[in-house]
Amino acid sequence: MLDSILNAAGANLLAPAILFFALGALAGWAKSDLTIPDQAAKTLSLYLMLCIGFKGGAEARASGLSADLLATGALGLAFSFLAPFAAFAVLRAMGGLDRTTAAATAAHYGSVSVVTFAAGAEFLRASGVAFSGHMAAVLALMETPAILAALLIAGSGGGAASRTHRSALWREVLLNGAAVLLIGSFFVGLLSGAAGMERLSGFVGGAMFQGALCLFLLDMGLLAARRLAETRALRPGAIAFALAWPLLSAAAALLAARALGLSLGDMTLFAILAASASYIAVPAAMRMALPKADAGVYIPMSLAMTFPFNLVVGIPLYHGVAVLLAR
Amino acid sequence: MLDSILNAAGANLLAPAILFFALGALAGWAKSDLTIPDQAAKTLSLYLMLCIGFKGGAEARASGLSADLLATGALGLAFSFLAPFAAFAVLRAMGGLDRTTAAATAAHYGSVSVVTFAAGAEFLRASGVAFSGHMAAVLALMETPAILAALLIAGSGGGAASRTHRSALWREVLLNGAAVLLIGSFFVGLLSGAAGMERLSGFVGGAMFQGALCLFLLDMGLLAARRLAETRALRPGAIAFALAWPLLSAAAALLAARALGLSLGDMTLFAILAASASYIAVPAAMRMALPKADAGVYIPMSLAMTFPFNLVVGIPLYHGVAVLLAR
Amino acid sequence: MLDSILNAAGANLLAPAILFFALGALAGWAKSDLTIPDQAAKTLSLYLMLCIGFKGGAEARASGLSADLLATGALGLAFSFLAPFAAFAVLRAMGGLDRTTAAATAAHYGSVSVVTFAAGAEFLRASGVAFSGHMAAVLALMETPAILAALLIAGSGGGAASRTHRSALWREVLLNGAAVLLIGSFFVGLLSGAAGMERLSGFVGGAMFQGALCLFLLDMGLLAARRLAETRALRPGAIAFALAWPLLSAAAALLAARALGLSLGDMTLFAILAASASYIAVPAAMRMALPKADAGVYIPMSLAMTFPFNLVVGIPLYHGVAVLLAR
Amino acid sequence: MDLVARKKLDIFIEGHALARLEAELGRAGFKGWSVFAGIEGAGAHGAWRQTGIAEGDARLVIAIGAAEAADAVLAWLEAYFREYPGVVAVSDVGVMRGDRF
Amino acid sequence: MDLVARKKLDIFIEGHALARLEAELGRAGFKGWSVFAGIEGAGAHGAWRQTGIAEGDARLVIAIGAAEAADAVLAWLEAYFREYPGVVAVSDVGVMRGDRF
Amino acid sequence: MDLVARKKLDIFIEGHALARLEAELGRAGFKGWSVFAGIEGAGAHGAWRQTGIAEGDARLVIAIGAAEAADAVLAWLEAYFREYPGVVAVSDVGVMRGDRF
Ligand SMILES: Nc1ncnc2c1ncn2[C@@H]1O[C@H](COP(=O)(O)O)[C@@H](O)[C@H]1O
Ligand SMILES: Nc1ncnc2c1ncn2[C@@H]1O[C@H](COP(=O)(O)O)[C@@H](O)[C@H]1O
Ligand SMILES: Nc1ncnc2c1ncn2[C@@H]1O[C@H](COP(=O)(O)O)[C@@H](O)[C@H]1O
Ligand code: NA
Ligand code: NA
Ligand code: NA
Repeated sequence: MLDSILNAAGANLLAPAILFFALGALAGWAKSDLTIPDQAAKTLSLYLMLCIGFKGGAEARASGLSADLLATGALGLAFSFLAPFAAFAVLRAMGGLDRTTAAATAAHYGSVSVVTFAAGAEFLRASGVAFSGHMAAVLALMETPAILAALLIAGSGGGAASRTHRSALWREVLLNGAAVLLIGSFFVGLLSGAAGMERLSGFVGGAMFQGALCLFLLDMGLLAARRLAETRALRPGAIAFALAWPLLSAAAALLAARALGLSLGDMTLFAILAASASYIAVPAAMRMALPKADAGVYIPMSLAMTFPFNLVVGIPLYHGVAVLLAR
Repeated sequence: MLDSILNAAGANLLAPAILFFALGALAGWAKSDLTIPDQAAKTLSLYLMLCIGFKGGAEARASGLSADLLATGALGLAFSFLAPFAAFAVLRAMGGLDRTTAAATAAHYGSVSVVTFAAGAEFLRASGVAFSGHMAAVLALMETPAILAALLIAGSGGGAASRTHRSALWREVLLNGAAVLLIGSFFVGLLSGAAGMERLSGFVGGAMFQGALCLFLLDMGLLAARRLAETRALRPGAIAFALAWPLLSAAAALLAARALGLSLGDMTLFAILAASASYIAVPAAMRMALPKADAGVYIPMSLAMTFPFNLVVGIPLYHGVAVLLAR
Repeated sequence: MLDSILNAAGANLLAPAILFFALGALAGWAKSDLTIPDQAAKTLSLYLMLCIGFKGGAEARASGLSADLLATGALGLAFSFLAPFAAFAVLRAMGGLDRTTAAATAAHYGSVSVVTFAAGAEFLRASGVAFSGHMAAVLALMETPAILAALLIAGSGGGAASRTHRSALWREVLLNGAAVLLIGSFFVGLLSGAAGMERLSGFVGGAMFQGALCLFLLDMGLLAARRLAETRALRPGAIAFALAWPLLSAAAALLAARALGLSLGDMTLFAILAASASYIAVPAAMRMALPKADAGVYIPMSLAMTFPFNLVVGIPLYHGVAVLLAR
Repeated sequence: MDLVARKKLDIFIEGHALARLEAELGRAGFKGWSVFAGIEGAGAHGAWRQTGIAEGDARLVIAIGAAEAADAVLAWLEAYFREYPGVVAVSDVGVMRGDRF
Repeated sequence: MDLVARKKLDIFIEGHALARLEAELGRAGFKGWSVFAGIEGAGAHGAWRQTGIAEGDARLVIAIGAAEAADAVLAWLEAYFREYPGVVAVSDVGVMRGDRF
Repeated sequence: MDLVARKKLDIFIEGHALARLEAELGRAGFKGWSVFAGIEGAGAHGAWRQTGIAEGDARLVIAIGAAEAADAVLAWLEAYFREYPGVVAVSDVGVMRGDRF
């Protein structure tokens, strides 16, 4: 058992996607001028979201939208909304972050990372572990509530946007492109079902999806290394949080998922979602909603520390624990 | 018979490409910040043209360049050149558009839409109806004559570009990128034939083409909804024209195609070409040739009304009528 | 024998990739407004490098990293470093180029062209001739030494960057994106081996790679034609060099490769590398290192003359000679 | 060539505020403006660079108009910049067809 | 630092006219210029936005040169703008190495 | 609106020198700048156009700051331009919150 977990962890390290992330990180660290054109990176991330949503919808159609989805969706919503309160309390207790920056950071950790999810799903696929299509919908549901939580936490204090500039905020929060594309593609998959999947399977899955993930992770590696280098020294507390919170959050998620009776694959994915932190939708919302929060804190934490940690250590670890729990 | 037509129309509505168009339209209407990077959208449209041209050429090579192509090509040229005169007369008769704007609008309706053609071809493929590869060449031939017609119609009146600025115009009209890529790829397909097709079939067709079409239609949906929202109220006449002209034009095309003895698939595609309106090549030419024409009229008409109408209603409808006629 | 060589040369001319290059050249020559968005072109070139590196690494893993790689790699390094001295001597002897421009031009011809290599590899694949995966590593090794040679040649004379601006130069030279991505992907392929290849084969090879090559060559054709048109008259000497040097260089490479006992496919690829000239990495380095060198000389030579010459004439020719030598 | 004196505003602002700024420009009396995308920059709120995914969405808005229109927009910007990153520079330019500004 | 006074033109123009404008700049005596792509804007001819397929191809041409060269280009632009959308703003700048402009 | 007088530099420079220029701007006392990507241009070193692969990487750096800061950067640029292509134009602008420049 332990053997097979360690084997999977080792195989994960040698998966092309992880190696391309490492390549990017190395190149970024060495200050190579390698860069992925920004529109290409944006398009890749849209493509990944479209694929994840569509495949999820088509698979949910195939296996029927069960009570499971409702239960897991509700759990995900609760996690995304409540986690920021806990994260905020911890961040403030550790000291070093002002109220607004702590609230904004907490929002990142309540929300989720699409690419961490994708890497986790590929890990499961490579390990031959099944998971439900509707986990893509859970992913989409968990994007946004954390932002609302952070707004509540920050209140109308110093850091929040004043009334006049709030009008556009709700649209940004509720209709941000990532959430719309994920949920929308899920419904497209649901509606077009097996016939749609037959037409698109070579586009949304297989080598093309894998390859796009590699290219995107190459870019993420570059970005993470550059972000880390540009960062004015982060306090040790922030670093500790970025590495310890995923463990705590995944542990809580695994227990909750176990209590709900989720399958092994779904348990793992839910833990991955809980452990992951946003670096696209939430930063955009925070620039608008909490402009006084320090992006020099939350971006390096989520992008340059938590993201690689989950990718390399977290995914196989959470799965290993899920295997033990699921017995 | 009617049953199978209605079934195909229903299936069309649930095809992923159509659903992604709807998703884009919805997101655009709700003012989501979802956007496809513009260079990605341009690249997608180049890719679609390359595929359509290449596949057409390779298939034409396989089945031999017949008299059919000559006849259909001549018919297409005639349609594209003559339709603007009719459209102009109708637009002027309905009132509300100045001479120059009416001429520019007429050019759009004489020319064709590559993506409507692609969606039509996918519809036929899904319905198991054969069509000729050389219809891609007909598509390319129909891009440009309508522009020349509009220049004749507008004459040297108030709206046309003055002599000094006309030098560059002919190049734009005759060598616009879309036409060059379509015709060029057709010849590449023709010359490289089966050997070339064997190498490229997974690139120009199959899931990859379908997926690119989905992504592009997502963008078209966003664009159409945003265009519609930005539009200063269009006169009812313009709206009526945008929805009724495709029906008239498709009807005329079906009768002509029937008279020429085209196959069922070719009849349908020819009707789709006649019914479709340009929104890439012609607007670019009009900005140069008829700068005083109001782009706030012709863009929303072709992009936000005629395009979705053909996509959702027109394609299955024209095919249904073609089936009846072909009996 | 000769027959089959001529057949392969003929087939090469009708390969889609070559035809798309011709299409681009024609469109560029006719001043069509067809353009590939620049970020798309950059992304395509990154994709091609990733594929070449990865496939090379995975194949090298499959066949074992042999002494062959060491020998061929050493030969490649030597060629890339020494060729510029010879090229410089010839260019100066022919007259017409100042010292700095001659040095910069020599660097281009010592270095290599990734896309010429890709086209050569596709040519071999289509002809059913095997070659070693590690030739991709040789390609990567040959990118950079020529730049160092040119810096030595130019010395601290008038054209070279002054001390203050040199700090950034070494990074640019040693860590240029192309070399990092090629070598990095080679190692990713090497480490992830057969398991990685199984996941990515449909992404790094097959129709998708072919299609990307077509699109990229379309752009190269456009670029070459436009470059040629924008060029102030090149001296006949420069033109002669651009067409004769590849022949000389390929001949020397074939003899050296034969002496080393390389396989037929590897001999051909090595000759192609020697004959090819850089148009991405080296120009970027020269803008920085030898700013007084005339880019209006070296860019048209490598991009608009040597590149098409190798693509259309060189590849089948070098292979033909390799076949004769290998008997 | 008779040129008319107008004010030119170079406004550096984040993308999320663009729609609101444009509405404000219209209200203030500007009859036109143009928007450009930056690729990197630095300021009181730190440095940014447009790489990879959508982190940097800095915009340069160039708006040419009458002095009064410029004043109105500057007042709006003053309040806006109290909360959000950004900078504006005002300069004097000459334009043809002054009635169009 | 001794700076020489020159004129700077900021020309907003559609992409299709770029080649002709550049030819004109050369004829008028400009020794250099730079071109940038806009992403959205508004003016007398309505608003536009560069989204999706190639609808917006607005360009900003910045050209720095002598006053006489600027005058010549302004005359050309005056005629051009009678037919086509676009705007130009002239301002005073100082440059080093004045002989290069 | 009380505006404070500052200098605005429009610097056209190749991409490879960007990092060094930015370091110089910081040293000279500029507290901010913005960078834009050009798509084509011409100058004493010939014409260029950003097409296809990465040939053109011209940048426009806009930096607003105090006159002394501008002088320091101009001195650096003078030496730099002796070796490399590029151009700088200096103009007068007014800014709000003058202490931020
Ligand atoms: N002095 C300046 N010159 C030019 N651009 C500036 C300047 N200061 C700030 N900016 C731009 O405005 C953005 C926001 O400025 P700030 O609020 O100072 O961080 C920066 O990221 C720059 O892109
Ligand atoms: N006042 C202005 N300030 C800045 N840019 C402008 C202005 N007026 C027009 N433009 C730009 O020039 C384009 C054409 O202008 P127009 O001919 O007025 O429609 C617009 O779409 C804007 O991009
Ligand atoms: N007079 C000018 N006005 C605007 N931009 C210029 C001017 N001269 C040069 N440039 C820009 O600076 C780059 C390098 O200039 P140069 O060193 O003169 O070749 C050119 O390619 C242009 O993009
Ligand atoms: Na989370
Ligand atoms: Na039509
Ligand atoms: Na070489």
